[in-house]
Amino acid sequence: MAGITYGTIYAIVAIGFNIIYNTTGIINFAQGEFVMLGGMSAVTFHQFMPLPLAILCAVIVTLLIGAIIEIVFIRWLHKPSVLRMIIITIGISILIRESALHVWGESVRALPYFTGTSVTSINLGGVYVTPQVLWVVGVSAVAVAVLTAFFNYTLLGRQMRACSANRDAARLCGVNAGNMVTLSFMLSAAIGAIGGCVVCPITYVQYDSGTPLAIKGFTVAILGGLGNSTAAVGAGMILGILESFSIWVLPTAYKEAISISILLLILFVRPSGIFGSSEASRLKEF
Amino acid sequence: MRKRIGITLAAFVMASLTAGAAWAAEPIKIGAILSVTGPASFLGAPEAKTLEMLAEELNKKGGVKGHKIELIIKDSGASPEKAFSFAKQLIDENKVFAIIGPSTSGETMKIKNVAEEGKTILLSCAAAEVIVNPVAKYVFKTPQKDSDAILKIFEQMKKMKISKIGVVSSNTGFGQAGKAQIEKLAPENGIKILANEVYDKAASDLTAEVTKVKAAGVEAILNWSIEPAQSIVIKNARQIGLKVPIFQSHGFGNIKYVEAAGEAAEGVLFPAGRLLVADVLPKGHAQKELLVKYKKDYESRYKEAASTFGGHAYDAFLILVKAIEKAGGADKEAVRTAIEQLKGVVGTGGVFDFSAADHNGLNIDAFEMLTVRKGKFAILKQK
Amino acid sequence: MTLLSVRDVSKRFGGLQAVSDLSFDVARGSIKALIGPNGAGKTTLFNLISGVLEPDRGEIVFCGTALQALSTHQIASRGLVRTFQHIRLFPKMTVLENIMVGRHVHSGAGFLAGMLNLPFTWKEERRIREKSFEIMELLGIADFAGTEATSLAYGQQRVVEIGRALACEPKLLLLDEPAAGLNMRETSEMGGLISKIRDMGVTVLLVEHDMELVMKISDEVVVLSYGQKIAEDRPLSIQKNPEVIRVYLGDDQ
Amino acid sequence: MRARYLPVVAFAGLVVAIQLATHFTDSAYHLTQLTMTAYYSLLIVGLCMLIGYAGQISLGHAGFFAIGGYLSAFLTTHNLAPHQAGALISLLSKSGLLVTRSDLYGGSLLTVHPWCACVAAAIVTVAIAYLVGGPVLKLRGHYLAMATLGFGVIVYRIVLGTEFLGAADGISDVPGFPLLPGLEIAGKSSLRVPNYYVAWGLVTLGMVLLLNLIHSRVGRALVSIHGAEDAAGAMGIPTARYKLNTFVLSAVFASLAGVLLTHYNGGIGPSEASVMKSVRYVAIVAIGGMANLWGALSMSLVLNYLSLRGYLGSFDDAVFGTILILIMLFAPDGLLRRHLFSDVKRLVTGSAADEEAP
Repeated sequence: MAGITYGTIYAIVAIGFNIIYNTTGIINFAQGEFVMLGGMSAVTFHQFMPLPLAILCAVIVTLLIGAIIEIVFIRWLHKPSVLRMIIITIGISILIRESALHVWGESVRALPYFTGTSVTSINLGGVYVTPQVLWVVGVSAVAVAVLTAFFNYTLLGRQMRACSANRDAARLCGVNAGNMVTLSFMLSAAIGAIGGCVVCPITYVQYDSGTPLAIKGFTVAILGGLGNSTAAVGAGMILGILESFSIWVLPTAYKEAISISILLLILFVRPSGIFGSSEASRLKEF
Repeated sequence: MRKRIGITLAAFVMASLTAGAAWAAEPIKIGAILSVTGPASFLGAPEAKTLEMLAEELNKKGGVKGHKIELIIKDSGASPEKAFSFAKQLIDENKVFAIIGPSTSGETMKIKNVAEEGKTILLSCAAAEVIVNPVAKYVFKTPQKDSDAILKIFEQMKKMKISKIGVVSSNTGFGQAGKAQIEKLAPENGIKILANEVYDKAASDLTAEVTKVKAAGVEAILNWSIEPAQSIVIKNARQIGLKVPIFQSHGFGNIKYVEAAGEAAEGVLFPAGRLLVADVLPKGHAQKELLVKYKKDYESRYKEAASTFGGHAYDAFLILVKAIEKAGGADKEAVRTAIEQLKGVVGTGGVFDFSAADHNGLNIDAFEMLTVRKGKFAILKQK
Repeated sequence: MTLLSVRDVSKRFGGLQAVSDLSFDVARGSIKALIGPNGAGKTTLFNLISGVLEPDRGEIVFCGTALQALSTHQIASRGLVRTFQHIRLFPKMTVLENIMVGRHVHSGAGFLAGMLNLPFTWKEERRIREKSFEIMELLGIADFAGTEATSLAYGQQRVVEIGRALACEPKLLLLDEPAAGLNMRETSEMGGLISKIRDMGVTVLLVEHDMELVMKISDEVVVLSYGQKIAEDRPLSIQKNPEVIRVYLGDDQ
Repeated sequence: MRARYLPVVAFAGLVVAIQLATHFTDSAYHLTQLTMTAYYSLLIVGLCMLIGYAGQISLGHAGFFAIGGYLSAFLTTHNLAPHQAGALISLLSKSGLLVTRSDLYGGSLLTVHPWCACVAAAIVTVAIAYLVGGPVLKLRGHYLAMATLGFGVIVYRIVLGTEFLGAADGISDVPGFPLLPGLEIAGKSSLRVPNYYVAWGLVTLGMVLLLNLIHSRVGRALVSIHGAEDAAGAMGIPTARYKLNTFVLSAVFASLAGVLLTHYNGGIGPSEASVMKSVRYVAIVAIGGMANLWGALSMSLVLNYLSLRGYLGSFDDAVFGTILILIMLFAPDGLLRRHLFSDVKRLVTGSAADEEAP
């Protein structure tokens, strides 16, 4: 069950990667920080307001931070090199993390369970599951469904896809490509924040919990084929479950090393992902 | 956080100003190397806050033997290489009288030699027993011994007729030192270890580990860790329906861990110093007055719960001041000898009785068996 | 005597048959030109010969060795060197340095020798430098030795690129549209240069669109259309070949 | 020809000048941090070679530093005395590869000789670098960055999770490194000045080697690969092998830095393998101007020194993050770029140039 919880959150981070990658070709190494920011600010808001409102505020705050990042750091760069973008987004990730440390301090925080308490559990066919896991899976499924609908059935979503397919052509058709990039940062920040809110009762959140998530999320994004978000969901589950089973064979301490080894292996053998063929990886879904 | 940096900077400025000025009584410089940030910040942050509070308080009262205390806090971020650099800096450059810290065993072990070579008193706030066993001339530590905590737990287990346990420990120095001690002491005390799991200190879900322990058919879980991950063990164990008693180490002594585990923490048993239950200690207990005062001062100043970790720094500071008083002045050798002669010093961790062979000074009585009742620490009532 | 022999080579990209069952030989000491309308497969063929691409079928034999299993740098070190249609000089390097890179296959100092700067290393370095100056003198670009190569005028960059290739002392030089982007005067100078290179004993295989240049300097011409060879002959005969005229007048010009 | 050694001489002069200055102002304690800085600089100039000249980013070099440091630390502290009866150990012992020394408390230890440990660390590093570098360097862009980062994380996780490597506490009580009779690399205050010279002497040596390399046939080939890889291949340069060799070379620099600093500090902990360290090293190379050894070296000197002195306090990582962003946004060629002068001229004449390497 832990595998599914983690798989979901990895998938969410991977989808965040994909949204930005598809519109800009940038891998945003600060993706994990959005999850942290979502969780942290939700905990803070929850001190003043009821839970649903706190989560909403947290998502909005993170979304705005996503927009600010794009406008301040990315927008005005003219065709930056890959190396430069990698370093800039890593810098942003460090900056967000350190700011969080100085704003929220070093302590571990958590939201209360949405339903029940930490000891409540539901028996699902012999397996004991905390209801929060259902929240995680449910909310994430809804988020993915809404995103898919957005990209397929709304004008804005189609414009964003047009941008990802061919930026110059889209611009000729009157699409403001710059705004689309901002929007993609906002979307991926928002989905990260939602993920952060739903998992933090289970996993807790701390100023430095974003970076490992970014690495796992990237692994999943690669596993599913960069840019392919539907595959990312499946890949997320695979990684999450593999990880939780790995500890039966190897010491827990090596758990992360295992998922990274999987990443390296895939990069070496099939950089287009296990679900993608090398030609299909050129096709971009949202 | 910002304020602390301010104070550190101020300390630097003062250091440079006072270097030339001739004051009536030279201030005593005390260095502190603490993991204020980084993976061990849950230790270092309260320690740094405690030291600042104590130094300010003491200086207001006129210092010790006419000397003001000048505190130089360095944030090592739990990096041994920084701890090494700072220890060198404090000893060679700032010429500090003594060093309090570091917060972690790993860092302490790296600078043990530096302190020995620089003939500077080191009062570590880290728990591992190797720090003072074997004894190094200038190195002391204030946290209680792991082995005493374990013996206290085994004592309790015997009372509860528990003999088959599952041990889970974190992969840090604290966790592994505890694990080694448990493995060593268990047979002597008639305890069988049926499952022995190690988890990552940064883990956030340990269902698989506790499932393994459950499968082994244990009568109790002994969870040895000082990191936040320990509350996850408790939570996950209850979630999978494992209802046996859970014993924790003295590293559980932070109310945040109870909050993190939520309801699952109810009834958890652990040995700890008495700071956590200061308010409910019987009147007239030797430590009561000091503990209540520290708790009140700390909580009103920093608006957060006091933890036993801050208490380790409190004791280090206290011991140093007592030893300076006893030695009659700031002479390193005299004070070092004075620490070894300190007896019956009441601190947050217990009553310290130092000797040339014991640089920790605490025994099994430093621990009280505690439990969690209604989300709060409480003294375990013996039936 | 045959230096390079292309035998039944085919290459397919997805649904496009870029080169099909192509065969021709290049005789030692000759200038051979490949012409054909756009999309005829000339550049693909160049990439196949220089090892950038691998043929689906067929054989490419150079000096008795099959090339298709070799990588680009191995092919180059056997004496088959190319230039690029879009000039590929090394940025942030001077003209001299660019040409010195060309001497790579004729020197041997590795990482260790380079770091230790042993006597033999700097002697070798001096020889590389001398040889490079020799080539620059030959091509009349010695004045620009210290200039950053990519800052030169286009025509001069072409010359530098050929100079860099010559520094490899190739047996066969592949020139990919050497006159592209050059004006009339430069084109005719380029023609002279290519003939001079042949006279130095270097065999030349070139792809070129400028017919005047091709007809003036080539010993033999191969005409490609849709990946297939439609003619191979002396320039004068090619000009009269009805098939070639049809291809060019009908499809291209 | 010899112009490249002029800065080396000037640099050596600076090293001496700093020592003399600390001597006469009675502030020799600065030398401790400067010595530590020197070892980090060794890693950084090696990394500069990889990033700046071969054009390959590595976000995992702290991993190589840790491999060197941990291997040497483990071999020189692990007591082999209980296994003395074993055939292998006694053979090693007889061949002089082992050394007996007494620990802090008077006990006797039988461990591997530091020199052998150092050689072993170098050999293992070369092997790992070849194994990892082979497939990793076939990747480009994001994939390359992520793969090297992944390698770093794996090393970090292994040292953090392995009991005989001390888990979170690392390895302590590492003996000094006996360089010459009477001179060892160790943190003892009495050896402060010689250690300072040894460390910076090694950096100077490293610089001379790398400068030679840059100005050699190999260096030229590397720059050409960075500039136009296809053309370099067409000139007969084995591009993949050259990139791999540079990767291994920089890994060896990192590993040796790890070995020596571990002996100087008397121990090593997992923080040396953390991703943040790797990022920090890349940041320093970037600030120095990527393909600029002197730039990287001087930035390493300044930033590592400030960090090790604790001047950056709790903002240590934040400062590095900020610098990284600012440099990449406003001066992607680094602060100390090679063509600083001409850039200033271009700024004055007002022609904006926004060129980027692909």
